[in-house]
Amino acid sequence: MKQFDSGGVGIETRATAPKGLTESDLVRMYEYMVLARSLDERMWLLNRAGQAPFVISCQGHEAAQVGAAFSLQPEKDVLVPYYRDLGMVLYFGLTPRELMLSLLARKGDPTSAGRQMPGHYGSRKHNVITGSSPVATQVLHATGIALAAKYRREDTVAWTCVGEGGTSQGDFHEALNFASIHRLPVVFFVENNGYAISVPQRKQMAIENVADRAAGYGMPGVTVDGGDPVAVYTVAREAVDRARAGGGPTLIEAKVQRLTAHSSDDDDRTYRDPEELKAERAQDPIVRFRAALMEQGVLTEAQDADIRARIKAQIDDATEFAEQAPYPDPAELMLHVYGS
Amino acid sequence: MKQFDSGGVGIETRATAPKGLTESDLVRMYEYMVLARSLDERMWLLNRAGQAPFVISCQGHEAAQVGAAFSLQPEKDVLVPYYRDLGMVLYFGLTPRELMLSLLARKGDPTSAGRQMPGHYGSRKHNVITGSSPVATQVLHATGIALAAKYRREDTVAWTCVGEGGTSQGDFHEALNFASIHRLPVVFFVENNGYAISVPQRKQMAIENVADRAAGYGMPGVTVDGGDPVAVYTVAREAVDRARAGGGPTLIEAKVQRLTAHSSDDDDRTYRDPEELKAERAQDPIVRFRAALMEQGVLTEAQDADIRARIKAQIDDATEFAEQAPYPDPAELMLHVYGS
Amino acid sequence: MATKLLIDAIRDTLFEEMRGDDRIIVLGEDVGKRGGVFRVTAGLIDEFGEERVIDTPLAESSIVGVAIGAALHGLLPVAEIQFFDFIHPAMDQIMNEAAKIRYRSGGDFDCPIVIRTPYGGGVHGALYHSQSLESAFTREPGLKVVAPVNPADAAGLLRSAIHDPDPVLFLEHKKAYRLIRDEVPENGHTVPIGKAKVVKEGSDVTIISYGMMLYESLAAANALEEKDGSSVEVIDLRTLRPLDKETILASVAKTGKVLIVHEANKVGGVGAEVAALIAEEAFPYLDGPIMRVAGPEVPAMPFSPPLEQAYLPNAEKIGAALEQLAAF
Amino acid sequence: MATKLLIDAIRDTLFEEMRGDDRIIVLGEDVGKRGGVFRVTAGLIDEFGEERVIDTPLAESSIVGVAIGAALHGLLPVAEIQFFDFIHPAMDQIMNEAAKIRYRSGGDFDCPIVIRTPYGGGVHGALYHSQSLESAFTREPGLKVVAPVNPADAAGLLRSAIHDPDPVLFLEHKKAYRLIRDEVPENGHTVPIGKAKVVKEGSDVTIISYGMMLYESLAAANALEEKDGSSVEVIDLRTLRPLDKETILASVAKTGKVLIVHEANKVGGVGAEVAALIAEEAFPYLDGPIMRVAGPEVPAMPFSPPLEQAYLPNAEKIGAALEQLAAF
Ligand SMILES: Cc1ncc(C[n+]2csc(CCOP(=O)(O)OP(=O)(O)O)c2C)c(N)n1
Ligand SMILES: Cc1ncc(C[n+]2csc(CCOP(=O)(O)OP(=O)(O)O)c2C)c(N)n1
Ligand SMILES: [Mg+2]
Ligand SMILES: [Mg+2]
Repeated sequence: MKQFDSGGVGIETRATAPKGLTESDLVRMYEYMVLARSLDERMWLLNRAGQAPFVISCQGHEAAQVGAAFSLQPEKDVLVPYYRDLGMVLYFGLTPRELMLSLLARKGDPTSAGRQMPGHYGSRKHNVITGSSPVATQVLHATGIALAAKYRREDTVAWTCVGEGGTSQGDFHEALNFASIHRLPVVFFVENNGYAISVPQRKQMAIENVADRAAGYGMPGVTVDGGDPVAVYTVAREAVDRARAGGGPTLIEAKVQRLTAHSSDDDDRTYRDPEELKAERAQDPIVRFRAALMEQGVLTEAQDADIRARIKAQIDDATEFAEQAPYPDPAELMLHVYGS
Repeated sequence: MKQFDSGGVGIETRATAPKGLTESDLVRMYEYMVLARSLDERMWLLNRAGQAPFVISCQGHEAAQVGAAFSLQPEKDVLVPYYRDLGMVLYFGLTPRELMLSLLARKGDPTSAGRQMPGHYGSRKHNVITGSSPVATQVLHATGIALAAKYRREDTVAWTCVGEGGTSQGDFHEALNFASIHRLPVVFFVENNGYAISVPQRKQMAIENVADRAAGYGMPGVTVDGGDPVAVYTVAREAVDRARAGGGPTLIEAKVQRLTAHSSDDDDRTYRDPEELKAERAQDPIVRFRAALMEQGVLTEAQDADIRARIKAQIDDATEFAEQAPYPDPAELMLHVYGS
Repeated sequence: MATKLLIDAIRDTLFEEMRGDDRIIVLGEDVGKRGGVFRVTAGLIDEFGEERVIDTPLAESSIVGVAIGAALHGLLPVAEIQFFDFIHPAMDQIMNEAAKIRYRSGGDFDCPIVIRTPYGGGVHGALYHSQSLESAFTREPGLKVVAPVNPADAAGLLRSAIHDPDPVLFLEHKKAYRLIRDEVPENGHTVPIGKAKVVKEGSDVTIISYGMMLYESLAAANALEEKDGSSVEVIDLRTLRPLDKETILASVAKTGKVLIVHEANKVGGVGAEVAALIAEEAFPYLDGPIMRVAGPEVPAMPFSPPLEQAYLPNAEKIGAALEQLAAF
Repeated sequence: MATKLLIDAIRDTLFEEMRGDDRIIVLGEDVGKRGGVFRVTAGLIDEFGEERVIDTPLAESSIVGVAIGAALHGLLPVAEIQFFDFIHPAMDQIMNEAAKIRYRSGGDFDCPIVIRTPYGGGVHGALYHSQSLESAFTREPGLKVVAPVNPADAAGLLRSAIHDPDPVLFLEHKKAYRLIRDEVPENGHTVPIGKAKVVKEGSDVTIISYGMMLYESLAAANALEEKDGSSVEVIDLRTLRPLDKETILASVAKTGKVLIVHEANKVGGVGAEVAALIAEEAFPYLDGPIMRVAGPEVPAMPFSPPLEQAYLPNAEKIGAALEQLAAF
């Protein structure tokens, strides 16, 4: 165990493997986190170079996402993500090449055929459900998926993610209520980064923890340090196990940091104190987890360098692949409006 | 104090006057309850006689409504009711004549000029806000009214009512959240009769008390016996005082009974056990309050007979008045679409 | 062939299809023991149980949103919105989700849901239980919208809708439920989505209508024919999106005169698109203005009987328009 | 007269009106310190404070619902919906509440709110940041809908909208914000709701448009005039409900030929009603079909540049339609 110092507040990042995780799983977790971060950073570079009109980031959310993803079984569970969930969709099998095709809106983009902005993940093959931009609509879809899974006597858990801002929407309320009435196998995962674009949490709700809403629906609610992938894994695993066992839904809130502006269209200097951002950066979950893994002897500098080199190569390949891909043919515009 | 026996469950109905209420207020409360009930019963008679196409009832909710109404100051507070709130709107000043005009959709109906179904109360003069049929939209209006009142430094409290069924709507969630963030002077009053038409509470939510949702918004929540007007008055008065003092919103849930079918269009025999209805009838709030008042010596048989005679005369008058009123002229159809 | 009321044709079809395919579930407010406020789903819960016939909380966005999710996971949900007037809270789920799932995923996902809902007035339903909002939906690519009023069409179109791979809004005129009775073929007959029906052939003028106004149109057509021997063709659109261009344009080519009739407000109604289509694609055949008889420009139908009557188009108003048109 | 960008004309008008009337408040997502994602409300919070410039939670139904309540209690709220695409969750509050409050109360209550929202595409906004949903609203009696694209019109119509006693949906084309610059009169000038503007007079054919397509229409008109000397009249509707019948019909009476152009999907678009109106009330003047150039029948505008381009109507497509029309 390591005490991580983030400006006075002692935050713990565990690197010991809990139920169901081996030490090599911890390293895999770390790899997914670095992959997500590195891919995201490359996307910003492409954006700043004028090649990608839009990027929306996972930076600061990686530990929460990857910790959560490890509690799921991508071959049978269903992920209903939101736009920051790069870390989760990578774990579910979307490849850097596929994601770069999506970023650059090229032909063959499996998430939307170049129709949606980047960050609108979806892939039937990978059990990742197509998403839209209006926030929080997806939580109802996850609920419906869980309803169908339960009805079909499947062993499936539906996992859905939403920002704390999205919890203000009526759909969030309706989904939790419906899921709890029917004790559905669904987990609601709130990635609370304290902002909805520029609106700070205190203007979004009069409570400190979104998870406190769970009681009002008759389901368990947990708030977890979203900078600690193992802590997130632990509560996620408990929720997933409960859902699979017929125990119904859980609301999990992971406290995370948004380390970038809201998106490449945003400039957060008008509304975010640079000091605050600095403090958030000091809690970078990747730095934290890396330090913890090293402290525990689970990861060495050499291994880390190796991982990063492999990931860099993968991302270089993906970038090149996507840059060389053609745009969709204009005639594709009219396809897939109706199925019959 | 009297222990009221309702088939085994001991329910208390107080007839001693708490803060701000005199004994004659208690009698006035009783009068409003009887007036609401009697008017409602007459409306059903007119419906069964084919004169009124639609009735929706307050029966079983009277104690909750009148108890709550007494905590308000109709000359400056604003009522944003729902369709069962006959008891509340009478207290705010809508007269039996006006309400009969509305029931029979006659010219001069002040609530809607004959345009809406009965039960869609509204009167600027009486500080009762116009309502629609879609449930729970009004809770947002009350929130907005409270926002304006606070902004204008008024001493006004907005009071809004909704059924427990309506609390499933997204608008309910959004309203409570907004009101709490801004600590607005608004009270959310849930009249929980256990049914949304035919859907029992257990199919509407996985919790027992709607008031338990308050914590998720950072506001106080209270569940009260809605069959006891004094109990309701007491918690209502506390909430209203807090709102007026700048302490923000409160969620109050009054447990009430629906003693009729959902409306005159409904037949509840398909979904409601006659035994259950019998048990509910045994808790008739008017019977309870009458017994308590008599026990306490606040009301005598003679007084009661007198009250009922006066009310009957008032309702006879209102019925006759409305029956003799003409229908609106067809040309009125095109009025009041736009104001300019 | 059995003769059935519209409501029974719909209910029977639900029973038959649910028996044949256990992917079909029904969800909505009061659809269980109450059998729906109009009793369209009466008895379903007894045969199919609470898992397939779900009384939902009072929240339309969740009814549609959950249906979408269930469809994404292999079911064929038939959602009920208790009154068309109350569909607005579900607008986002219908327009931004259901209608766009196929397109936004490049065909990777689809959304085979049916949303059934009673619409229309003339039953003292007042402003919020009488609305005809179909044109709010027919503007949306990705959605299909049907409004059969004849029992056989309703049965056939409901069957098509349930098995259609796209979201279908299925509109049921509430006044027609227990008023319109007709023969309904057995054995799972279907009516294709997207096909109008010429319910009465004629050569002088075409009336295009749907819903209860079809019957007012027929009455007006017959009255005119009796009066002056004019020959009036009457078309029941049945499907409001996609419009059956072929049938519409063929009729206009034949008669050269068009009257469109619906109960919904006139401005921006389905009739606007029908008129625009004709004005664009059949102009050379037109012998007179394209007229519309429709609801007046007030927010909805009032409660008071004289106001409700004043709102509703009827055979008389249609007849007057026909005569005006004949004068061209 | 100062020359201003559309976005500045709107912002300046908000400042001016808020200074003059403290009943005006602004509420919406990110309207405070962020000044809105497009910066339309930038600086307002500094001058007017958090009580008058309210950053709301991310919930559109509450934005409109709270605005309605505030209006019912004496304020003049200007609500912002961050993108038109995200207005659907507020549909019920807009359609069943705001638009019907006056009517349902027999005139006892009114609802003087403005709902501002950026719409339209061509900015890589993809399916959910490019929508043109105006016809979902123009069908609703009780609502007013304006879509000025010229800075002076925007300032004048915003002023009218804020002081209008009815709910007004105020549409701002997001591509025009920093593209369209023009002179804006000072001193609180207003433009009346319900009046179209003939932006270019002509005698052979009428183009009726609004929003960014107005400029494509003008370009096409000028190109045709240069090419063959045709004289094209171009009308900017500015207000989409109520339509300015007078201006529309007068122009058709003059030219006899009509092309309607908008970015929104064609079927059931605003153009359908304009066409239907003309086909009904100006038929004797028509010398050719009423044509429409509009967005294709796909759910919305895709992200990928070639697909976005393929979606958007432009001067070339408009020119082709003009030539087709000229051939009649
Ligand atoms: C219904 C809707 N309204 C507005 C927006 C615009 N918008 C996109 S993201 C966002 C903020 C989301 O905040 P949060 O849910 O906390 O997620 P975060 O971006 O912080 O991860 C907003 C307002 C939207 N996408 N959908
Ligand atoms: C948005 C909406 N959906 C459906 C309805 C139809 N409806 C009217 S009342 C009602 C039940 C309301 O139950 P509850 O809120 O508990 O109030 P109660 O009638 O029990 O007092 C329903 C479903 C409606 N009016 N509005
Ligand atoms: Mg956030
Ligand atoms: Mg109830």
